[in-house]
Amino acid sequence: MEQLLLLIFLPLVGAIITAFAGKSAKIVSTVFSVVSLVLALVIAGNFIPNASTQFEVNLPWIADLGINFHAGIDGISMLVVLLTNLLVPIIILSSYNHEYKNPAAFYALILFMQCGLLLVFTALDAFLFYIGWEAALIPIYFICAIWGGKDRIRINMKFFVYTIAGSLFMLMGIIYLYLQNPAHNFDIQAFYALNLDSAQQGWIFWAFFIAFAIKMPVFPFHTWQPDTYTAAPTQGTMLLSGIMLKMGIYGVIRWLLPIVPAGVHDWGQIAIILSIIGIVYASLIAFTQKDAKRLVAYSSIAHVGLISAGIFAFNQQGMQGAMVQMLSHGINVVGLFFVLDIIFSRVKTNKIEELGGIAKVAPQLALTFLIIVLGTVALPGTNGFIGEFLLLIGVYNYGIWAAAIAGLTIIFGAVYMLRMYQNVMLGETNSLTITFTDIKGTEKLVLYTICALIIVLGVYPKPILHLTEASVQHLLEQVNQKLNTVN
Amino acid sequence: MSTQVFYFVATLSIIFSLMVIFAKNPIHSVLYLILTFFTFTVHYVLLNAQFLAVVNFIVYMGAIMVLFLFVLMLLNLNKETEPSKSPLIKIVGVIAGGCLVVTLIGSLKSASITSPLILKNPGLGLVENLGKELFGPFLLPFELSSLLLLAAMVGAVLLSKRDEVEA
Amino acid sequence: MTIEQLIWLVPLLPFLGFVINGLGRNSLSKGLVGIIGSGVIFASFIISVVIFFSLQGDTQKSHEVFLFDWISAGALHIPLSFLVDPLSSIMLLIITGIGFLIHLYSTSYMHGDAGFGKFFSYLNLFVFFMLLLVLGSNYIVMFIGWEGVGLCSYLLIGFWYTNSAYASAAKKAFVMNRIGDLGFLLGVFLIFTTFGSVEFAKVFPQAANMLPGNDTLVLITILLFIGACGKSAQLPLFTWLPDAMAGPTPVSALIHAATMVTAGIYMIARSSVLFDLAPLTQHIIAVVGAATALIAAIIALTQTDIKKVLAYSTVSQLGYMFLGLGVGAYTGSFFHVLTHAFFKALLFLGAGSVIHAMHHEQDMRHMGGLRKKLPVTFLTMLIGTIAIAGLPPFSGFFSKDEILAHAFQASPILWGIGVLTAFLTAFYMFRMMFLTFSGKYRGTHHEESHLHESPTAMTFPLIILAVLAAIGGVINLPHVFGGNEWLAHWLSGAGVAQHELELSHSTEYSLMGVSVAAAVIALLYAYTRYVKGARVPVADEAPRSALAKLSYNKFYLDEIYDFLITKPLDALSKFFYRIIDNKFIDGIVNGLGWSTNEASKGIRLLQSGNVGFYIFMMVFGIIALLAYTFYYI
Amino acid sequence: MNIIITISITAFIVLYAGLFKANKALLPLTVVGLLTALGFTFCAWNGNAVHFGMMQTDNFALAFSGICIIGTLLIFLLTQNYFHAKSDNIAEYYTLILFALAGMIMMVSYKNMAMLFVGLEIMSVSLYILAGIRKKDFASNEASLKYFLMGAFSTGFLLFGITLIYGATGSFDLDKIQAYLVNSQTISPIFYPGVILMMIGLSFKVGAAPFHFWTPDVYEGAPSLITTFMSTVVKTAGFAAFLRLFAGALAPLHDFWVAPLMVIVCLTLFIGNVTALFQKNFKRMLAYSSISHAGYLLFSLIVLTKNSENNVLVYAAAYTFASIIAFAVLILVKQKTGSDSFESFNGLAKRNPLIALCLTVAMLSLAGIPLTAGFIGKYLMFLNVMTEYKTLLVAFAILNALVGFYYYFRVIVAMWFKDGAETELSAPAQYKVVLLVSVAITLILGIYPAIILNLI
Amino acid sequence: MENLFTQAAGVPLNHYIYLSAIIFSIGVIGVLTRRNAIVIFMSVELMLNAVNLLLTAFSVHNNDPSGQVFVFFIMALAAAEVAVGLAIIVMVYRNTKSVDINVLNRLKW
Repeated sequence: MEQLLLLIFLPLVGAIITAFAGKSAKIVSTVFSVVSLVLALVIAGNFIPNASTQFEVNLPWIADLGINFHAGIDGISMLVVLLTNLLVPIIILSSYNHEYKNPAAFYALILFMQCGLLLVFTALDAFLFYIGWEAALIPIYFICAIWGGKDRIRINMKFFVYTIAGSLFMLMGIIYLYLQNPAHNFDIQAFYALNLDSAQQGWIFWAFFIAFAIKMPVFPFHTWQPDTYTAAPTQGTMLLSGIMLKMGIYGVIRWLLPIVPAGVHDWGQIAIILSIIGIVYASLIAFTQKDAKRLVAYSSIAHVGLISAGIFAFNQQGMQGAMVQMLSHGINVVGLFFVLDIIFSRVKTNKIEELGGIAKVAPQLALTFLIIVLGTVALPGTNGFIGEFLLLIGVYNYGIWAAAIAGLTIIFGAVYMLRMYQNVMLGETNSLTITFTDIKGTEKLVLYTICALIIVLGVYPKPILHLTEASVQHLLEQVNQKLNTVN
Repeated sequence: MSTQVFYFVATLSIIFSLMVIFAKNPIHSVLYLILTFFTFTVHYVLLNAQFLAVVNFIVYMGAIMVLFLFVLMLLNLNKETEPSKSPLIKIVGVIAGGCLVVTLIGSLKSASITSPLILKNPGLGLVENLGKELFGPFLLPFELSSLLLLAAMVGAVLLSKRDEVEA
Repeated sequence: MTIEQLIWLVPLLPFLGFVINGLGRNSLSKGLVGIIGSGVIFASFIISVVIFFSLQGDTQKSHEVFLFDWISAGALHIPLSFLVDPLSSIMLLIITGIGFLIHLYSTSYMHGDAGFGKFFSYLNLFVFFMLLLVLGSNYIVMFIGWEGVGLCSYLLIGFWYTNSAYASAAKKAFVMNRIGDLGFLLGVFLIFTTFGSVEFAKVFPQAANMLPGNDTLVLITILLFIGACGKSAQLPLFTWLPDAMAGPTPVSALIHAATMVTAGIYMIARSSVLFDLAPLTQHIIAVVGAATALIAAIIALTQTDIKKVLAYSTVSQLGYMFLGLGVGAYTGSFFHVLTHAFFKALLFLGAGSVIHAMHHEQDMRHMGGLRKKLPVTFLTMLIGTIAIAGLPPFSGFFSKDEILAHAFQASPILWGIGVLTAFLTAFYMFRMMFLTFSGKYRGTHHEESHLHESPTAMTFPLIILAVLAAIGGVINLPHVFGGNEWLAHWLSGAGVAQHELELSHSTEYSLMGVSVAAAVIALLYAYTRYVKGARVPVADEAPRSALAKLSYNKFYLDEIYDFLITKPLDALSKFFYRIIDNKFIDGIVNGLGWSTNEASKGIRLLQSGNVGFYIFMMVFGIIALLAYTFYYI
Repeated sequence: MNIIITISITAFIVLYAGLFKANKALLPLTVVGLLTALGFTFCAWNGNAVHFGMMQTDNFALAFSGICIIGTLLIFLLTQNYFHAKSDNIAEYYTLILFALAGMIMMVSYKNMAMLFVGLEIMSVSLYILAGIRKKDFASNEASLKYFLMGAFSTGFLLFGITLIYGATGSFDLDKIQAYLVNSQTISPIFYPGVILMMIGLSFKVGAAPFHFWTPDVYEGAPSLITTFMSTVVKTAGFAAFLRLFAGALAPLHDFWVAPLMVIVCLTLFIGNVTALFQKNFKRMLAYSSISHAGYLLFSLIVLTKNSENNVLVYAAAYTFASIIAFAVLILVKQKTGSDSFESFNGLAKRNPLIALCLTVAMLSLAGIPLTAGFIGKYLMFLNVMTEYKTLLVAFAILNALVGFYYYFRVIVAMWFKDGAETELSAPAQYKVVLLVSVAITLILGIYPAIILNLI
Repeated sequence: MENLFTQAAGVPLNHYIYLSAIIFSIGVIGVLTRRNAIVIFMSVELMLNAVNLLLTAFSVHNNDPSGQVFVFFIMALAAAEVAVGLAIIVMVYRNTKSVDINVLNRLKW
């Protein structure tokens, strides 16, 4: 129990200390994030991979409103917690070649956000979940809006209002559930046990789904995303795409499926259709993007679409695939954005057409970038394959046409990713890239770590699958059981 | 007899009050207002609220209206200096007011308290009665209304005084 | 040492080679890289030979070797395990054997290249994935290899990545392969949902009990065939293969002739149980194969790039193999895979030798008369040409005729196409030979003085391959020639059962006669045209007859694809991005903001600053509320 | 009772201190007086005493009195040098503010309409004057006159309402009115318009649409400190009065007055938020935002639960402290730059990060972001309405809250993301105290609201 | 003055209500149609007086003196308001040389 509290609040402590650390904020935040990672690994080590919730904490918080500080970790949580605590140090390290003005605030906000994210991923109380949900949003808003690029103010405002719009409707849904709950509290188990009719479940489904869909984002709620990713500072983009996006996915798994199975049963079709449209649509758009960051942003929409489709397909393969893919996508997309950041920091552009020939002058960057690209296009032997493969099987079990259309992602992904790789890295150097220097120092460390993770997870994904298997299975059984009693 | 008096005075009240708002010259308005208030005093007398009648006469007609007149004179507004609003606004204003009358009366109409007003206690409006009430249950607001008057006094002085500090 | 103990070494060694060469690409000397790169493959070859022979002496023909659990989710369990049986063992030999020769060849061919270490590591990696492909005991492990070789193909085609045309060719290859891969993957999913497993050992026995023509099986096999189309360059997905010639020539020999492109045939042969039960699919395969063979052959007629001719020839031969598969000649096709591996690798390496000598000039219009300068190359290539032309007794004759015989049994039309293709094949191959080696040298004088025969490291593999191409036919010598069809027997141990040939010997003889006659006529025609007539193909811009134009421009297939697929998709992409995404969806989102803003602009005007107006509004409010009261009472 | 007496006496003392030119002593005297009053508030806790049948100091009254007194105290701390620049009659201003406070105490604890009326008028008359204290300033004049004219006008309606209720029930006493509603078989038809007219009168005081028109103009025109007072403490008191009548005495008629109230709430939310969106002036934006908050506050009347009153308390507290921060910073910025437009906030984060941080917290609280008091307030309001599943209303409120984010974040954007003058902006110590105390309260209420949830 | 009218007419209470409502509305119309701040203020006084009259009538009807006491409070208020209001008007006049409310539209939007 102490471990979990420590896990959640260590980043917060780190954030506060970092805020006053002045020039050494970079180091302080690195230390804290690494310690958090170690702590997460220790917890993962002590974690018994079964369906039970472990390290549970249940403290009264706002008793009059039935709100408790109730948190715990099961397999699914463990995975995202690991992802968060793994990516935050990587993201912080990736900022080492930047000199942000006012670094104390920058790093403090990152750690603050980490705390919010961990709250989201461990909360077993809907109110706590909501608090974490918003608490993660504020820092990223500031990170993006203070240190972002062109037109950042308008873009981030849109992002902020858009996402919070979704979450407010979710809050409405949460309140509804709370009122329906005879015990008048926000406990997740109590929510699971509710007996709502299918009309009620339908409403709750939409209230929650829109919040999650905006966060992920699922077509057609995605238009904030490319702009935001493009305008945000790279570390912000990494946080957004690497971790924050998983909040939506996690939310669906933890808060949508088990609470309103009948709603999912009735409306999940639409969710799948939207997800699949999103896959093809975003992939197609990625074809002709001129800005590499924007291209990756659209690719992210496509990938998330597949994850979402896999979840709503609602079977073991799809679910497990979503688990692996959450991790994989987090790692890969952070890698992609980091490479683009390295390029941008050297030549001040991410325009695909202006680049080229970098492989010739920076072979190590080219190699790591290639591995990351391959991971993204789901080549067997990389982490991306495990996830996409399982997801596609999951979708396939739902419907062969769904899988055939969703499967286009493996073709389209190759098209736009390789196009980008070719135009950026291959060909002859031009006046811009001729002076390009290869990666060094922390850049190397980060990229090699990412590449190692990509390959290791691709070759031996079993630990991850094992970690979540029992929880996923439990979830499926629970939902199916509930679904049977409703019908 | 008093019934007819009431209707007569009521008509006068309405006519005078209309004159108040339609008189072009503000001075005339004030004078009509005084007349209106006089008719109100008559109403109070008809209702056997003698004390109020007196107070109304003294406070309103005496003090307040004189103050109005005084200010008008002070500001030299005794001419028809007021640029009148456009006829349209006036008409709309009258219509709006008419609607208000209609709705107000409409919503009150169903009250159907048609029973004649009967003075159950003829001494009701006498000073003695009112004094008991005022210094009994209503002592607290009465005392506290001193704050109101004091605040008004301080404020009036403050506002009309010329300040040196302000540039 | 049992097979189980040895087998994992076969892929591991190339992998080690990849790792060592990859990490040491900048530090190791070229000699060492070459030795490691070739040595690991040779070691693998030796082990493969050992395995092959121990399998031959073994009563148990198939061995499954479990390594570790890879993916498991719900009912889906995918172990990383190998299957050693006659089919895979013979593939091992081809891959490691020819692979070794080509590695050896490359040590010399690529010696001058700055990316020498990288090249060898890629090549090793390719061998590793190819071995994984053939060794996998289930479709998913096969798929790892399947995609892995695609990756290596991508890397090696784009080996000289500074040339953007080459890089584009690499991308094209990868993407077209991926199109097929999606089909493959969907097929695998369907297998999983139908049979509950993706293990060969579990799928095939179940499938064998199903009725022929079962819809599911038809669908599965069609999807798998789509996969094979991509990898093995069949219509409509073959256009990547000619472009793939952008890679170094040894790559073309190894990947795009001998091994990777035959993965599709291997896969269908492996799944022959399924295909046998899906006659509809078989018809489709036969038709697609025949069409591919013919079209590619027609295109090859007018090509002037020596490697392009070989590339189209490869496509055409692959078409042959699919024709064979389609008519049930699994062994025949596989036999052709073998012989084709020999002679096409030989031809490519020979072409490489020519190109090497010509300092990377590939246009045959600038060649000619090289016979004397490159005698070994000429001789070995001639053997290869004869083999591919199907002249007895060289290997190509036997494998080709086995396919043709089966085709005739299935449909005389298919056979006719086959023979026509054989005729064209013989013609363009000899055209190539004559243009390259006979007549006068057509290049500059300066170049001529530098012409020389290639070093031993390059000629040695040529000689070995030439020998194989010449005598390789013996391994499946048909009964009509007194053979015992060893290969067919051997493969039946792996469950690959060829349809019985029910033709009389006399029919077989006459069929062979026709095809041999066709080849000879083609040879003579080519001779009169290019040796006697000393014709040289016209320049690119020169006017051509309509048919020649069609052939020369590859039936405008690239242009058609560009017009039908690439351009519309790009247009769609731009439409989605600019109109739907930016204008419509984002327009709605922004429009909400905008309209709120506009509403704000308008509504704030209510606050006119005029007390009179304020009071008006208040009075309206009051009237409304009172009216409500009026109605409420 | 003691509270009013203390405040009144403080007012007199301050007035006399002014006569003797003891300007330095004014603030300490006031603070002492208010702290004493606050002490009495604590002492009277749970006493539920009734004074002369006119005033009831139940916990509701005391809690709101407490907030009003604390708010006034903080505002007094902001007066440092504020009036000195404007007039030499500082004592009078102190006195007027204290009078207004006394009026508000009456408003939050009245048990008889007469008390409500007198309290309301003491407060209003004081405010009419305070709004106009910058005598040479046109805006101030205009604000004062507008406020006065419209205030007097609305008082007429309030009185008409009181009269009608009196006519129906024969009493001004809240208990008797409630008893009348509960006991009598038929309710006199003149009672209904009475209720509506009272609602109109009180809506005017709290600035609910369509009776809100005075708010932006007066808030903008009045001196910032007075605006602070009006938009925080005064508003809170207004709501307490509203609540005392409608959630108390008139609760049995809920079915009748909830429909017009709902219309008022929706109009208020919509007009407040949407109009605020386009403002260029921070102060005026705050005025519109105060209108929109009035809309949220009225939520508690739409569904009457046992928590309605407490919800208003929480919301009002959150709103009051956040607004005080906002106005305090506004005063500082205006003193420095002479402008209260959004542009004058540009780059504030660089000029003084502490102030910028405080203002950010305030804006987040006003916008209702979790971990600030504003969120808890909004949450309670939504929860309150959701208990009867008025989801459409909540959805409408959510849409309005979204609009709210835009304009609250504009100042955040200006402070943090835009470059402005590089001059340092220093804050006097008293301002710092006020800011930090308010921020602390805002955050504490946001993170651990349990301390205030069951106050009433 | 005692028992001036012992039976307080026989006027129905309704008519008092109507009369007050009408006078009140006339006051409102005055506020709506006039621009002179002082006249507007006078119209407001008219409204207050209408209320006073009604209160007295109810007081008599209910036989309860508290209504008339309330009138007393209203008068006190009126006095206070007049003092403050006229002071404000004078102050405004000093600055703008006008009591026209339409001049006061500096604060808007």
